[in-house]
Amino acid sequence: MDNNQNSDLKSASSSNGDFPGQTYELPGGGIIISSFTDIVNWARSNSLWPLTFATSCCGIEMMSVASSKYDFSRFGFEVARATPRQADVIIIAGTIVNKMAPVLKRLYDQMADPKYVVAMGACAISGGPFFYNTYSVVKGADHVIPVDVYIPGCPPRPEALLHALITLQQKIKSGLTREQIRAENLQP
Amino acid sequence: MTNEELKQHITAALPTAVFDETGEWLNVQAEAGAWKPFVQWLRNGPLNMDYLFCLTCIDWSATPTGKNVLTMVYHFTSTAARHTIVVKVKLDRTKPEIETVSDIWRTAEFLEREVFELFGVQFLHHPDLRRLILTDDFEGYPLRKDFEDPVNMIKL
Amino acid sequence: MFSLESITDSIQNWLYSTFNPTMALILECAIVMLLAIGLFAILGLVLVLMERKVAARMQIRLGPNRVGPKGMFQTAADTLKLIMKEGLTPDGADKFLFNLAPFVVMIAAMLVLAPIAFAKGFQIWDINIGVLYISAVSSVSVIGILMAGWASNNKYSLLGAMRSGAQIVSYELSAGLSIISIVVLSGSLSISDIIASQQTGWWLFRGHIPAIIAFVIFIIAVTAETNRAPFDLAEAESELTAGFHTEYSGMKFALFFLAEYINIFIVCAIGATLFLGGWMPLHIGHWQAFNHIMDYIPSSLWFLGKTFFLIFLIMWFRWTFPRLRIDQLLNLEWKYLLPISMFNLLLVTVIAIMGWYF
Amino acid sequence: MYRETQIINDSRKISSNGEDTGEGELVINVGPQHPATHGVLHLVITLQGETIQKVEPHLGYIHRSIEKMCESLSYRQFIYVTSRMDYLSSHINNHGCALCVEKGLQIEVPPRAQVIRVLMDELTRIASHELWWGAMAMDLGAFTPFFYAFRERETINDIMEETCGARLTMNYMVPGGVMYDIHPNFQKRVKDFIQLFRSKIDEYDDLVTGNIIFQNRTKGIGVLSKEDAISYGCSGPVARASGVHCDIRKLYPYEVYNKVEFDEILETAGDSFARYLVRVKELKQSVRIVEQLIDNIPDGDFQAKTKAVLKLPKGEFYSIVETARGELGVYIVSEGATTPYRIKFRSPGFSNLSALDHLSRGHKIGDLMAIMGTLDLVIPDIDR
Repeated sequence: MDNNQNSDLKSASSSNGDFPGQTYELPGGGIIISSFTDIVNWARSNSLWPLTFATSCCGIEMMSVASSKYDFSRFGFEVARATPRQADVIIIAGTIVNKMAPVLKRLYDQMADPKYVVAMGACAISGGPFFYNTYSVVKGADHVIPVDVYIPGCPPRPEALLHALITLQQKIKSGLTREQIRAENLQP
Repeated sequence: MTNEELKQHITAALPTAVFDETGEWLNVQAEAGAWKPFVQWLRNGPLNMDYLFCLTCIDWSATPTGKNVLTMVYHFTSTAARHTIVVKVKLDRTKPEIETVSDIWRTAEFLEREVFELFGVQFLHHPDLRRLILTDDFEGYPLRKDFEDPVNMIKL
Repeated sequence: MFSLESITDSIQNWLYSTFNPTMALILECAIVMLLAIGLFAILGLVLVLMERKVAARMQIRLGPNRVGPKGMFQTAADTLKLIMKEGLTPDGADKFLFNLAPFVVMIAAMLVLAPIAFAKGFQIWDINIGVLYISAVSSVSVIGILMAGWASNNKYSLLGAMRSGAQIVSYELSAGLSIISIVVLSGSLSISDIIASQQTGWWLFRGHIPAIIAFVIFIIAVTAETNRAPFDLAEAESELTAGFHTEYSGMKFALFFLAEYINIFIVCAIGATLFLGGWMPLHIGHWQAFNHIMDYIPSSLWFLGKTFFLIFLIMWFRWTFPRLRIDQLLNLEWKYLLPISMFNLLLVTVIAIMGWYF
Repeated sequence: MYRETQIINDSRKISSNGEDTGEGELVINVGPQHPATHGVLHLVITLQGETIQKVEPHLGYIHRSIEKMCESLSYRQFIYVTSRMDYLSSHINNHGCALCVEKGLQIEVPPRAQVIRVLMDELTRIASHELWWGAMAMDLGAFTPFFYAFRERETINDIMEETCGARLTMNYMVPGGVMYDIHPNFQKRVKDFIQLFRSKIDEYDDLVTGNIIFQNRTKGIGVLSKEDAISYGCSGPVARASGVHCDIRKLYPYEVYNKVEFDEILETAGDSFARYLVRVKELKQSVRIVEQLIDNIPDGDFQAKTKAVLKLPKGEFYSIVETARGELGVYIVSEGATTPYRIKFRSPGFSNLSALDHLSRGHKIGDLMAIMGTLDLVIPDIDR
């Protein structure tokens, strides 16, 4: 990988380096993407199987994305697996409450690597309309599990969820999801 | 039946009942003492109140008058005769206790568990008075006015 | 008629001429194994994509069309992702059985491939008890499913495995009986003889009423045997999350996923061979000109066309019918399909003896 | 500032008292994350082989403390939290709250707003029954009806989006009327939808209702007698399937329901198929109501004049509306301040769920899915 390849990758990672939460300092340079991981990233991004996990109203918008009008099966997502073992991406559609947080954490642990998380809706980002004066709502799903893509909206439009999934695909292809950065051992 | 007839029937069964007709339906003030026979009479008596559609509790401690009062509110209606009454029972806030009605109306079983959890009202002879909604290790009764949870509750 | 026999014979002669016999035999087996695995890989990709496109067509949506031209590489991406995924083994699971189960199911699917005639003269192993071999080996896969259900130490998979055990064992009866009715008509167990006996017309048309009854029972029983809706109680999505393969992930799940589709191809191939004359072109009795035209279409196309038509039929069932309950499923087999297929067998033998078929 | 550590490290400690009890008995968790629960309902089921001995629901996995929160929201703000409670009949929930506030302040809602409100309620009811119909068929294993149901639902969503601005949680009802007037081509689009929808209902009948497997899976399953329905406090289609007269639009008609002519669907069998039939026939009734109203929407203003800050007088007010799931009661106790002193939402799903254990005893797991499908549970509506 010659140098300019690194530079635009570094610029690529710094451009959307606005990871929510703690940013990860890359020791000495960008990410080394060899051709094999390219193919694997292409495969992983094009076959993201969501877990059927919807807690409240955003779940209905997720269903309408699965239906014929917005149809995320065009991108190959429609194989929604009910067990966390075979799912790749967990779309947190709805509010996470204190009683549900350990369940969500256990589901996340049960999922096989590489796994990604999409926080859909204002409730999953920050507790949404239930931020003030609620004793039982977790104010944002990233208190429980690391999140890759956030979708604002209450509930977000189906196009917003499609846009988020495409963003997740690009992140996987460019190797910038939290999972990939933590997993790949980065040579300088 | 009009309110008048309801009032006569109820005073016949519960002489100590206090009535209040300001709201939409006839409000009946009863005590926790003679509660069970009164409720059984409501169900099997001439009023035939077979549909308990709302059972809840109000904590009056934030108001100047009701310093130590927790009121149980029961909304009854009869599907046959279509009349509705609201029965209120004042409970002492430090040790709220009342007989359960879940053996007469099966819907009360879940409603009473919810009130037990959120207000701390003890329902005597309830089949299984356990937590239904909150997490197992939740301390305090959240819907009481004096409930404080500095960790979770972000004040507006 | 254009036949692949010439190619296979020339390869065989070349092998035996250049190597000593044992070495040639080993090489031959290696070639056949490579061809079989290659067939499975391609079949897996094609059938999964076909299922998703057929499902999309019936559900008024588009189906995968973004990965590669018109979605062709979708299943390639899925398989590569599944290979690269972490294969979890739950700590409470019985490690040995847990890891063995997918391979047992896969091997059972591969074994049944041997006697099937893909084209004229293109058969791996033409044994004279082909049909008996098929029905015997096809019941091995239920052992793999029970192993998976038991080993993954999960209540859902145990329930799923028990259900699928009861289901497959009972549906093999009516499947076997409907196969026997064709064997009675054609008089021989070996696949090539059955196909040869359909020279003047397929058994479905020549055997008129009993053959049609046998065909319908065969399709129902075979849909149940491969755990496909409306009998998919083993991995009932809404009841048992994912049935017996709840705990499997990564490559092990890919094997189960692939084995299910290979099983569909295999049972449809058997159905096409027995009832629709395998690679035999459509001949109608004594219309020489018509038969001659039909012969120009290569025999492998005939075989694949019939098999994929039956596969489409089975996929059609999945997206139209709701699921049966476990006791309704077993009632259907023991109280309805079994008596009918037994009576049908009687009918077929009478017709075979009296010679009332075309 | 947050008990993060407590949550992360005790992820093992989930209140699962799922240990096996008697001999031969199997206790399984139809857990918080399950395709058939359509949300986060946690059922602990005790099984003897495949037949169910006991079903014990554990709630609270989506308890967002709405009643505590509403005590600090003003009378205009708390209405829109309710559309997050039963998100499939969000219009009707907001309508119930607006009615209660109007009853407190004795506001007279102009006739045009009344008709628009009833139109929106009935369209939401159709959309909610659509989604229920698709999800129910999917629970029983038929995947295709789900997509046909969503085709109609999307048309209604487009109509709603054009007028109210949102697809699912339309914050359109205001104490005193509706937020703004209907969109100019609202009437035309609703009429086109009615045209299209009439032919579609017959298509639904022969796709699912007429299907012999579906009938075998639902007939005689989960029978609820009339006395039990009343005693369990069931309301809406669940109670009407057992012959209980409980349609609030008929018993205590609000807005223009007394001027509209439609009939209350009643079945007597009380099993899952009866509950299914009640909802499918209700679709036709809702279409009839919309048809009668769409052509004669009276003109006039769409919102009554109300003060900026609403203060309900001291006392208690109770209003009942008929949502797609049953009877929603909004009970406001006010002390004369700008925020309510106490609010109680009588949720239909909560009482319908209490009958689940009684209904599913002795049935198989497959039947439990059929029963839960016909109860049409929306879990945030149960947990509040």
